[in-house]
Amino acid sequence: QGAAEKGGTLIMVVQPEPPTLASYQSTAGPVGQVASKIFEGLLEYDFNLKPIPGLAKSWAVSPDGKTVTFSLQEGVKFHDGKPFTSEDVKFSILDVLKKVHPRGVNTFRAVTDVKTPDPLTAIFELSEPAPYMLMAMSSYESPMLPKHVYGNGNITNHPRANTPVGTGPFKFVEWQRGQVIRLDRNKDYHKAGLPHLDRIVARFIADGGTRAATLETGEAQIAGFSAVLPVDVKRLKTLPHLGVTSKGYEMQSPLIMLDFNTTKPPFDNVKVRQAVAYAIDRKFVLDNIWFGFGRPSTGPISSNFKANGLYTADVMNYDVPNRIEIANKLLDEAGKPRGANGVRFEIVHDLTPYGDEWRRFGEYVQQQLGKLGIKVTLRYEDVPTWLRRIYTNYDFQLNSGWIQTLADPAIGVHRLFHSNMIKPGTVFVNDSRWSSKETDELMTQAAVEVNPEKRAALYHEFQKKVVEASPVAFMLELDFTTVYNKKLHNFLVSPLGLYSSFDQAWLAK
Amino acid sequence: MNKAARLSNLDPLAASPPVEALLRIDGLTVDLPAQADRRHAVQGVDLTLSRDEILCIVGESGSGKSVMSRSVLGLFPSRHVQPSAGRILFNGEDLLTASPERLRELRGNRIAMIFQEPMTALNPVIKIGQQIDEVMKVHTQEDRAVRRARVLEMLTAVNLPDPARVLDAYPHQLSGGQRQRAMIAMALVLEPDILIADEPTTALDVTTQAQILALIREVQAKRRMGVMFITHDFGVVAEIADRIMVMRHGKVVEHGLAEAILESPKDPYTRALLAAVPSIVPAARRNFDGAPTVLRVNGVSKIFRSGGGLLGSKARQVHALKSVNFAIRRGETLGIVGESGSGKSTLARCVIRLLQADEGEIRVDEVDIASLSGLKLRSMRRRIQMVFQDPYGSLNPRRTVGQLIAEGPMVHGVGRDVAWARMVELLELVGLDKRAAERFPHEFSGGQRQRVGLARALALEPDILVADEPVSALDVSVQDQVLRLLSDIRERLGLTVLFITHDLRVASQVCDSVAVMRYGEIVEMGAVDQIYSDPQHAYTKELLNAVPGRQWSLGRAAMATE
Amino acid sequence: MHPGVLYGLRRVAHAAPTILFIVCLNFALLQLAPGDAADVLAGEAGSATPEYMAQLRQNFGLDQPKYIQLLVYLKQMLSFDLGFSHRYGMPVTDLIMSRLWPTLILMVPVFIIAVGAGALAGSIAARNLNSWKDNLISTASILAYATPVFWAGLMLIVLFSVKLGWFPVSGMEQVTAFHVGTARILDIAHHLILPVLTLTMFYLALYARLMRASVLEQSSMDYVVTARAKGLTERQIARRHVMRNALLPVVTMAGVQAGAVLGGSVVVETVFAWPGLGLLAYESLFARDLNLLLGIFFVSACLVVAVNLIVDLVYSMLDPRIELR
Amino acid sequence: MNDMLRRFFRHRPAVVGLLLLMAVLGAAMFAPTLYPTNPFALVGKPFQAPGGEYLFGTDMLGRDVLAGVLYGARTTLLIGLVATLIATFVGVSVGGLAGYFGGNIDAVLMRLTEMFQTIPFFLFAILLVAVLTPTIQSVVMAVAIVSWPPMARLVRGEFITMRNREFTQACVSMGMGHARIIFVHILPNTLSSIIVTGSLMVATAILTESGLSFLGLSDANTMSWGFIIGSGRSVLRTAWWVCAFPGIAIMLTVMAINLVGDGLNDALNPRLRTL
Ligand SMILES: Nc1ncnc2c1ncn2[C@@H]1O[C@H](COP(=O)(O)OP(=O)(O)OP(=O)(O)O)[C@@H](O)[C@H]1O
Ligand SMILES: Nc1ncnc2c1ncn2[C@@H]1O[C@H](COP(=O)(O)OP(=O)(O)OP(=O)(O)O)[C@@H](O)[C@H]1O
Ligand SMILES: [Mg+2]
Ligand SMILES: [Mg+2]
Ligand code: NI
Repeated sequence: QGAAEKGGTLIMVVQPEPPTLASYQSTAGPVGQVASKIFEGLLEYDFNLKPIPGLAKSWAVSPDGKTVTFSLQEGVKFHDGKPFTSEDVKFSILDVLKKVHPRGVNTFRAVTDVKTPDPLTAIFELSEPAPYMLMAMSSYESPMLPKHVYGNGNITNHPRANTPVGTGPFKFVEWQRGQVIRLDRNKDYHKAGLPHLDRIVARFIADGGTRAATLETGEAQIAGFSAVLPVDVKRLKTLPHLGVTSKGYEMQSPLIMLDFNTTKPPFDNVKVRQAVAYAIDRKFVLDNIWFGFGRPSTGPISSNFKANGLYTADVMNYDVPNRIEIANKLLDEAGKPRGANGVRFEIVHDLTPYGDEWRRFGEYVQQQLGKLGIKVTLRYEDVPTWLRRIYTNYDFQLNSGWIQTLADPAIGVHRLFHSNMIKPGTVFVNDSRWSSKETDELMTQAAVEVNPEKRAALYHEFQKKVVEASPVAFMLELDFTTVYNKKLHNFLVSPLGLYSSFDQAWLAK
Repeated sequence: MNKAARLSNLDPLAASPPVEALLRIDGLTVDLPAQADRRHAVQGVDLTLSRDEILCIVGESGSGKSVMSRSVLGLFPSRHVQPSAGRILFNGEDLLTASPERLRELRGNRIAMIFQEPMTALNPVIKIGQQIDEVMKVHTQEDRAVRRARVLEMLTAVNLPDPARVLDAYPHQLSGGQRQRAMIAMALVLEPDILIADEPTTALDVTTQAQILALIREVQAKRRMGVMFITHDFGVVAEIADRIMVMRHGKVVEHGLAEAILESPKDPYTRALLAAVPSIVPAARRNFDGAPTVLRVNGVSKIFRSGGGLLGSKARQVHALKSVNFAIRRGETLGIVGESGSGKSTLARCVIRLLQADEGEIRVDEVDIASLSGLKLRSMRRRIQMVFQDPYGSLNPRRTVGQLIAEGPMVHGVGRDVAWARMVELLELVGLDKRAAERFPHEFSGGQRQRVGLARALALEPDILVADEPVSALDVSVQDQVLRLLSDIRERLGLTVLFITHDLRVASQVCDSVAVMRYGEIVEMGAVDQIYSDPQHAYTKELLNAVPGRQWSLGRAAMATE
Repeated sequence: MHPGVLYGLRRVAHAAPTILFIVCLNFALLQLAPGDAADVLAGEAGSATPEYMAQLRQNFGLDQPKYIQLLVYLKQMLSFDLGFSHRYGMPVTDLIMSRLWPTLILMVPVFIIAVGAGALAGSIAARNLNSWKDNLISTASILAYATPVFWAGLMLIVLFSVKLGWFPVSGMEQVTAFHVGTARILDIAHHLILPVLTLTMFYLALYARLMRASVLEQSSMDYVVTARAKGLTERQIARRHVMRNALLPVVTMAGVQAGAVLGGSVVVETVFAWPGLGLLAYESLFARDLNLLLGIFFVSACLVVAVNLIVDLVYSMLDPRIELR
Repeated sequence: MNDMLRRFFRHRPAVVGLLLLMAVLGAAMFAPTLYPTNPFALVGKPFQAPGGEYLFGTDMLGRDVLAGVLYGARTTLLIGLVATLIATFVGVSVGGLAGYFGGNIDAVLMRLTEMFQTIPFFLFAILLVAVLTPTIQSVVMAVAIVSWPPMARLVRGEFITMRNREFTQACVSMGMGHARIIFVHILPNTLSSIIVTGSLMVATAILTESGLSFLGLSDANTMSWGFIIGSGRSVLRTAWWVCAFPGIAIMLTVMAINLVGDGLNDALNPRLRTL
């Protein structure tokens, strides 16, 4: 790699344009990609998903797990020159994240108070142990905000929401709507000699083909979160000046699945659900729709969690060669015989409205289920309509969905399967409305279990049960891809990938 | 060419040495495209035109007058209409073989032209002054100021009021007569040797027409031009012609000095044409004393308003009818005469209630039709029928003649068979073959179409017939046929007729009494012979005096009675 | 007061109900669409709690009855306040203004070139009827018209940006450079070429065809014969007489189209990542950003009214028979 | 009539257009015979280049592009025709009533038309399709709703002219009812301009549909050209043929319709006969 070179402007394609820069109240991906350069969190993470120092130089968890003490870095200043103190931590956690952050409300549920004995110490007091909390202290999940700025006025509608002030390596300069956000180097950054880059520009390009072309011509140097469509990635990969990686998404672990409405026929019948799970050839979907960027998935927990032992492959296997045969048999058993025209029953299949791949996926599902005698009509609506239908009205039969299972199953997975997560009007929670005492119990225990082995065992059991009952059919573990120009170095320093601060990234001249 | 004319020493070909002829056409033949109904627009035409004379060219519509005259300037109507034989010699130079550049040099400069329709012949979006100036701009090197002075001078010369204003006016801001004067100014601005005027007064009303004719004569005399004047109106011919050439089917049928042809036409066609020209002396008067009044119009007024919006732009008003009164007795024919825009059509439309009068009453057999509506109105309508002016526009081009005629009765509840039978009768009555029922209007000539319109009106067996300029779009000979037919039917069916026209000759032949309109008012009304022989109102006098060729007409009438 | 000014005022007064109608119609239509801005924000965030969503709805005023929402909006509109975009977290007016310039920068040249060059091409074709020039222009314009715009855009990018590298792939300016002054203008012009080309092809074809027909029609008018009889050359006749009259229908058409054109072109903006109003409207629709969408419809309706006014003025200049009433 | 046909067939481009259009119609008619399975069927290996086993190649899922193009002809023509019919019906009704009756009816209807014309055309279509969810019906509706105002204006103009023609006044003076005058006398006379405008409207409808599809707003269950382009757009650089063939199909069809429209214009408009 050689020595880091100073200076240069990094152009980063961000898709879509972030609606806001208030990352303390929106977890939308594009917001995080930009805001993580401006705000910092108390902790960062290494590739083993272990916390490492961030704004906190050290931390300690009491044996009962109910007190967490953070010691803050010295000499950290906000972009406006004011010092960063434990008061800001308290404000950020209690007044902002716990109240308005979509996930923070859950993450910090157990936090009853934050004590600030001195400006460099923040002590979190918890009502019960929260092992997952330490996994959610990154700048993306839990940004630290200046109290003197965001403490005045209504936080949900704050005037500085789109002109953010943080402690990060880059300062917000301007946002030309529809075009770019410009961030300039923070000269007073607390890590000496960093950042290397002079400037980061986030560009917004609506068309996928055009995004690929900007990387191809060198107009932009990096595009993550599959902003470059899989098909183009396959092509760009072969170009000498571009690199492609799937690293840096270890804390997202997106899963693709088919959600059944388990409360209504025909999918209230486990055999019908299993038949569908059998019918889909995951390899075909992976190769032809997502162009090989991922793996067939086996269950609710991503194989990314092999590292900390939570994942198991020892579950019911739907990927068998005689899949159609088995599926037909299951449907016969379920009492769904073929009619005169070879059709067993008709369903409507809703498609996730987030892009072309999902339409192709739907079309494929339609064809595969057709082989089973299930006549599928596709329904493709816009995002708000679809969200309403699926998560508020539950007016669907089969839905293609995806979810980021995030840094810990307790944060990312429980919400899909726990019966207390059947919450009409709340998006990306348990839409199949599957509820089972057994798995509820397993999840509740695992959430507070501090012993890693025991926790793993609970989750292994959970995976077996869920895969067999198949409230959703697990399809793929998706790999997000980052396409980057090989002149760009050192941008990938943590599992947060593009959600990290880029303080060490540098561009070769 | 007529043998008698050739022998006569009046023949210019024989009498005048060729040098004196400004223009000489030898055996000009112009071909028509293959699918046309005849092969040549113009066939073997010879003529000469010398300085100081006005040559009038007459003939029926489509006889090739326009094509022939435009050939002189090389202005053929389309790529498919081209000369195939003959020469056109201008001062000895053959224009047919002249280069386009040479032709352009002559056009507007040595040979100028005035067209019939003064509105469309001027470019609507360019100022009059500029359009005249353009002629000088292309043909001379004069500078702006000189040209401008010259344009002003010309506008003054053609008697345009306030020439400075006209200079900067657009065509639509001038009246028809003023536009035609502007055209004349444009044609004369470079003092051409030859002026070709293609029906320059047809679109104008009589008084304006008379002024324009006087103007052309005056200028012609002053500048010693040769004028080729095309018209189908013998009144006009009598007024200005030195020599006359009669055309038919693209050929010259007769050619000679004006008096000779007007007094003693040789060719049968010329004779027929002249015979068809209606006399200005009223026909014998019929008596209607004691007949009941069928139509009574009392104090009818109509104002047209236009413009005027939400935020009060100035609304414009035209007082088209001002308290008009008249009554017609059964069997009588009342003529309404007056120049263009005097309110004649408005009156007709009020009478048949296509327009609602603002004030006054219109009584048919003492029933006020203004008070009727719905079914009553619709059944009243059949009692008053109208024959429209335009034989092209008043027949739906997509319906057969049979449908057009039979439809009226059927709308009023007559059965299909009965209506059809009546239609066949009517076709016979108006002198059309019964096979005509299957054909569409465009397959008929103008006169035939006007007959169809008449048959359609009669199909409803009306008591009153309103005829709004039913013959003004027709050729004299065709006009004559239709007028004869009309009076014949009027007699036979005992119709009461309201006959609207601006042609005083026609009115004199058709009407029992006439009303003279001006600015929406009836200025004088009375028996036709009385009005024509002893007009009281100044306007009536003016109108009668303006009829072109009046003296000639009177002379003819006198001769006829001798 | 000057009659032109009065006329303008009257036209504006005339337009007010139209604009109100458009706002109400779109408001009503959007009510038919399921889902609201809170759903979208939550969806984008990837997660949300019911409390959070309720809070959002309250903030956005979405908890109010529909008619109150409409009344509130209309009231704001009367004071020329287009409200607040919740998704973008800024006033709609600012947002629209920041996107209006790119739209105008793109659309005004397109329009001028399309009308100008279209009229020229059309009259050349008409004057050389059935010659190779006419055939070429007619064929090319029918092909250009028939080619879907997005397709043409994609092809141009592949050819000129990717293969030849002559033009930038997308965007309005080279953002890294943060050029100022002339450098910026040149830079924007460089970026402008492909999108303008793409859109112009389509519109130019339209105007070329219209102009050709119009010139042909005018050429058969009597005043052309008069001009010929004056001794003008064909070229002079075409330039001085026919052109002005033939332009009239073209101007009318331009007036009708200007509105749609000023709304931006969603498709071209998508393909070229042009930060225009069309794309903004498109995004705001799918984000159920009601205020923003209504604001855009409002602004483009105002633009249409303004353009129509200008077109009418131009028309009355070209055609003296028209009086402004 | 014969005269009209003769004039039409004399016009060589129009004949070429007609032949092309017949070919498209043929494709639409014979698609089910040629491809009895549906066009969404995954028939072969994905991304096969054209000219091999499949004449137009296969797309990313292994669907036969040729089958898609043939079936797409049906949808595309259907959308074009139905939308045009609706728009024509609405436009003729509104324009006809306004032009015939004039006065307040005219004022109200024309204001309404004006209002619809003030709305940005394509954006409004997007709004409608998004609101009504992208199905064939809603695309048809959207295209129809944005297309009727020009037709209404045209028909109004024609009706005003016809209304002032003497033959209409003759009808009134004979005591005919409004319905008879409108349907028997005026409408047939305006038919030729309606047909010409309508034929060009079909072309616009097809382009609009393809634009909507490009943005992903097409019916997911129906094969159309716009749909194939929309889906092939993301693989444009690797599998050009997926976009190319339906793109060419749109181009040729729109061109054909325009040529036929021009031919009709010449044939139905006697004024232009000499040109
Ligand atoms: N552009 C043209 N194409 C084909 N035939 C034409 C054209 N112009 C005129 N003709 C034909 O040429 C013949 C002579 O026409 P011309 O216009 O000279 O008649 P005219 O005597 O001037 O008639 P009018 O009194 O009606 O003006 C007619 O048969 C006419 O149909
Ligand atoms: N619909 C209308 N709206 C406004 N003004 C009209 C209308 N119809 C006629 N006028 C005006 O009313 C006046 C009388 O017109 P009218 O048509 O009755 O005259 P006319 O005597 O029949 O003339 P012509 O001999 O030219 O047919 C004219 O000044 C005309 O401009
Ligand atoms: Mg003539
Ligand atoms: Mg009249
Ligand atoms: Ni033609």
